[in-house]
Amino acid sequence: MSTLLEVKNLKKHFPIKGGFFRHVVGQLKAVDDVSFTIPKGHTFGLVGESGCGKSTLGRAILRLHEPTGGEIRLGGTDITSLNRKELVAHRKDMQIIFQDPYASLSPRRTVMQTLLEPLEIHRIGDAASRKKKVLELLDIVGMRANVLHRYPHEFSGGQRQRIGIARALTLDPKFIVADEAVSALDVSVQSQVLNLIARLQRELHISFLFISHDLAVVQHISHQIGVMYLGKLVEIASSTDLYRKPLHPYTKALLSAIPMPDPDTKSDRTILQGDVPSPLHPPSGCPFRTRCPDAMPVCEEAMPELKNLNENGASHEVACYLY
Amino acid sequence: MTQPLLSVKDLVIEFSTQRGIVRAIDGVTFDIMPGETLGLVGESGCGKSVTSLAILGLIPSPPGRIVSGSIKLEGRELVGLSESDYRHIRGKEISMIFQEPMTALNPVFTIATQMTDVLMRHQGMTRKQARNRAIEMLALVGIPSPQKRIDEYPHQMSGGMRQRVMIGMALSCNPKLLLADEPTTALDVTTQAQVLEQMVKLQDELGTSVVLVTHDLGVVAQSCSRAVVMYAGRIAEESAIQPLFQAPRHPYSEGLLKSIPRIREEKLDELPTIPGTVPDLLHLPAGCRFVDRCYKADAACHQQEPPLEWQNNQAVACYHPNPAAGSNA
Amino acid sequence: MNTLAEETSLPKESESLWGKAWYKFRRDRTGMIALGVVIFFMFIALGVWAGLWGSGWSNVGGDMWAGPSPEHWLGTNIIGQDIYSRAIYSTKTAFEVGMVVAILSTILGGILGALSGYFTNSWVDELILWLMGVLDSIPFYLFVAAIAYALQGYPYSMHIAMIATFWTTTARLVRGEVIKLKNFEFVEAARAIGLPQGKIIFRHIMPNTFHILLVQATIVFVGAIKSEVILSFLGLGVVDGVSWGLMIAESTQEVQAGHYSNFLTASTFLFVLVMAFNMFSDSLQDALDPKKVSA
Amino acid sequence: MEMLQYALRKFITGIPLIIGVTLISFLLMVYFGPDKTYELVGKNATEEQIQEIRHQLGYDKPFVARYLEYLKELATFDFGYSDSTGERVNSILKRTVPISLALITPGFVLGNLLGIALALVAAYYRGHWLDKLIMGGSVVGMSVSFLIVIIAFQILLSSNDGLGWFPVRGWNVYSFWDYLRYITVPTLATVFVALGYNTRFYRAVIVEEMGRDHVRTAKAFGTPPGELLFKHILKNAMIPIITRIMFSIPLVVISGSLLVESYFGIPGVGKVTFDAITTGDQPILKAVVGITAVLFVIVLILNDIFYKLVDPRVSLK
Repeated sequence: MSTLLEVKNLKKHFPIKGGFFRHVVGQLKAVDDVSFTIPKGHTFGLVGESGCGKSTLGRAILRLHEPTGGEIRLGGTDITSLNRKELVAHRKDMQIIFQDPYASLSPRRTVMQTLLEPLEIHRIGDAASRKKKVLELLDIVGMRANVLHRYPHEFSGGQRQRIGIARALTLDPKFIVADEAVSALDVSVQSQVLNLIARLQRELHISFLFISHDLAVVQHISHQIGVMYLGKLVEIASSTDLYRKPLHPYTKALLSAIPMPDPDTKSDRTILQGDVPSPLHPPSGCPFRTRCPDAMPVCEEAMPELKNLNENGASHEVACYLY
Repeated sequence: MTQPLLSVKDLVIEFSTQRGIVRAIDGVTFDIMPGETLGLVGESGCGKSVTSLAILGLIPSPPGRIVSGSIKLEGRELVGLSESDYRHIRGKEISMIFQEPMTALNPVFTIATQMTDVLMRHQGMTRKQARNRAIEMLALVGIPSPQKRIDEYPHQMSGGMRQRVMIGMALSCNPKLLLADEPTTALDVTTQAQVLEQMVKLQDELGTSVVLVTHDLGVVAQSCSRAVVMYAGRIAEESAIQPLFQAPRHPYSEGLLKSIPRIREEKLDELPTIPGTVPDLLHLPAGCRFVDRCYKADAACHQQEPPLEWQNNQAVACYHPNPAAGSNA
Repeated sequence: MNTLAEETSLPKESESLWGKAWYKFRRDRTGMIALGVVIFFMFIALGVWAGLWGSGWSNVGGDMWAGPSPEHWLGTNIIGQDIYSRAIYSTKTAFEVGMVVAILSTILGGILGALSGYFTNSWVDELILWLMGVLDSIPFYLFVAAIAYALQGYPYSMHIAMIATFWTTTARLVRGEVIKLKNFEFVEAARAIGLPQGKIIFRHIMPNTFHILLVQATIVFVGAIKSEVILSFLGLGVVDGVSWGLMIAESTQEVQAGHYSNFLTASTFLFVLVMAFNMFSDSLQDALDPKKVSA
Repeated sequence: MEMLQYALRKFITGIPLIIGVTLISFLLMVYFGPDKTYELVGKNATEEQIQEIRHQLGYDKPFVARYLEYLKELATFDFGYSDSTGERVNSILKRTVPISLALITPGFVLGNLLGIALALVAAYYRGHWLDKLIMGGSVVGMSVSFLIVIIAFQILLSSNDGLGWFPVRGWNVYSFWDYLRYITVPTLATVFVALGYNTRFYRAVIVEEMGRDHVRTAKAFGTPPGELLFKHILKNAMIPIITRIMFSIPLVVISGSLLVESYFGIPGVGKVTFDAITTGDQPILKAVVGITAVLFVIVLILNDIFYKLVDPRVSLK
């Protein structure tokens, strides 16, 4: 199984301005030293609560936000070192699907215009072959050709999300970031779109970075899952391992906080106390220690390293002093 | 049999829009018993929020209008009540908490001002008494050092804290009924768990009835004793929680339950789905409004809307319902 | 590979947001009547421009201060010119001023506003914001006078002054909208497919500000006509030809002598056009409001 | 202390604005403006005489030096002497500004207060005939030219053909009664014109505030309509309302008074400015432009401080 995406020590810091002359007084570490890999044709799920930096991470990998440091390799190419022109050429390989089906399509452009644009920019094919491609894509995402000359406002949320997916597929990417791609949809539509994404991944062998706050959705669709807290990855495991034996106290808390759609499993939940600390003033050491039921004095001192606890078989990495 | 606290009967609500008159609620009937938590579940546009706003007389009018039906609180008719009479019910007998904790509180007044105003108005307290009671309520909903935090402005608190303040404020006058409109939807999972737990605990202590409006079946399963499933402005199914989750009788409830992704050990390749999308209320199909998406639909379903029929405390509006839990049919 | 073709119930005709807005506008009776009045005035202006009528505005034909008569429908002014012809001719002047100022200041405001909104927190934004602040802080009449000095009697100094000051409001509105729009995901999507910045701004962002530009252009049009009147009265406005403002300026002496025709005629023309334009602008705004259109 | 530091920082950031305003005005009015040499020299002046005058006027100095001199004048608040009357500019301002303030203030205050009151009524009865009446009236108010209103009010209220109750023009104020007689017609005209725009703007602001979530919350807790409008809605609406009022002050003082004063022949700063425009009296124009720019920066600072007072979310840091 070959690696498609390799992220090494990725950092994205935003400067904070303040003081008399509005100079830079600090850094908001939205993504801080994150490393993981995604094999070809796999889905890597990224889960975490709002403000944990998961969306910033997704955008930094695509260089929609310029990373502050670290390395991103996609199929052997170092994305971080590309200049503007090279980057444009490489955009073919990596695409993104967004959360808000109402904001992700240009309101005054038809479906046709939206889907043709990537092909025109990258000068792929001629008019006839482009049109053919667009029709093919519509078929793949489950829409009919009669939608070509329609405007986004004429569709429902689920339909818009399908168009958004079709746009991401126009350039035959190897890698797609799905940022909360089903969060804004109703349950019945959400399952349709999840199935579509799963099928694309299986049949077109596209690798996905699937970002969501909903652990159940992530667990359903991903091969591997990374759990993020305040800009740091605290656990990476296969989706079955994460369910069977979650290791990090935060992962455990997340799992037990999900309200199960089953009245008989009224779990005796471990409910976390307090709120996520502000990313402007993160705690020293392990960022989770302020809410952690197992916090020890050593947790204040330094962020624990991610270490692999599964010697044989799929790796299971966790960043916690308990292990 | 005990009298229901609130009973909604044949409620019809319409909104006039650019494109025509939309019937957002079309003949909704249900009761709320004292002390129970009723879940009002459904996808967007099913009319669950409109129903809860209607109970408090807060349907914006125009464009909204209660066309017919009745809402009775302990036998007293609320539909057609004058604004000034309604004011004595709002916040005192029936309270409401909203989805967005970030915007539901007034940004320019302190928590103290907002809470004491309600208490002074409804309980005739002095400002000092009201302040003490407000601090008590904040402590009750789990806000640390309430004496200090009561003088803060909403923007100084986190989303979870603000939602606790809302709950405290809503329960401060000992209302008989609490309407909670997606109270945890805007919160993170861990915060959601905290707030839900707090709400359930308080409700047990105070004996308040709760209507929990939500799209999240997990939340319903964990906190309600009974649920009403709504679809496109009508009730599809009404049932106690256990049978609803074990053996949903309406194909819509069934589909909804199956299509939620769950934490599982074994991965599914495909989630079961309900095909299609929620219909536009202006262009409903003839007959049953779920007919286009239903795997059981036949000619009868296209003819006429199925009525809500009761069988052993479980009601379903379907010509071909699934067998009830425990029955052998 | 797909099996799940979605049944989509779409209306027969595809409809753009413009189509929807026009549909909505057509049903607004006040707006349609106002538009009718505006078109009528425009027709008068075009007629003057084509030489069909109003050409006798400068002829000194009759007695001074003559009352209404078959030759002079609305009487004559102090030097015996036909008030009716002068008012008709002034319609052209008003449209000239209004159109020139509205179109140019809208283009300027649209482009500069879009640039400053897209490049927030950069020197481009700082510079444009500074320029807007400066232009808004110079008293309007003084600015007009200053331009008139600098251009030494150039007949269009009033137009230039108005364009130079009126674009700022449009630019501020567009800037705000662009700041909102550029955080929309469709802009990120455009970046993700590798679209260059220029195309993102002009193809994806700008078209979504056209409703603001259109409404703003009507507001500027009205503002320009009204300013022209006051500037002409103060002697800073129209130099060649005649305008409602010049007619009112003339009439200030006449009204003291009890001759109201010049004043009333110019005032009525001005009021009816401005009122119709204001109402048209309101209805346009309602029809174009994206919040209401998508509802 | 925090406030003072804030104001100081704001003032420093306002300096580019002052420089911009003065630079552009200076460039247009003085540098490219009319050459005064030939008005001042006598007939058949010799070349030396002309040079002498040009030297006195500073025309022989480079642009930067002349502009810096202007900035120095602004900083020391000493603008020299009027070209046309020879009076000190400062004493002209000292004489005329109070007249303008006395003339313009009542109309300004009344126009805004009435505007807010009408806007509240219209917003409260939104969609009702009363709302439609008020909004219809405001469109009419917006559509009548200020000039026409002034002339019409003068004909109706002051002239002999009309009621003849008030003086037609001038400013012979020796008592409070005189004051009232002289300001009534200008004030009515100002209010009439400002009301249309103000009512419309304020109504839009209030209607927007009425749609906020927290207003619905207040309603859901039984807040009576009066308290809702005057406490919950108005306090939030004050932020855009104050901004509008503050920023119209510098414009009203100069531009607003200019037309009224020149039409009614009232010797305020507007009239002085107008006369300076027609005669090309540069020292006066330079003073007026410079002071307006400084006024704008002060308004900018005051506005932010007001924000802080009304909205607890705004921090001065």
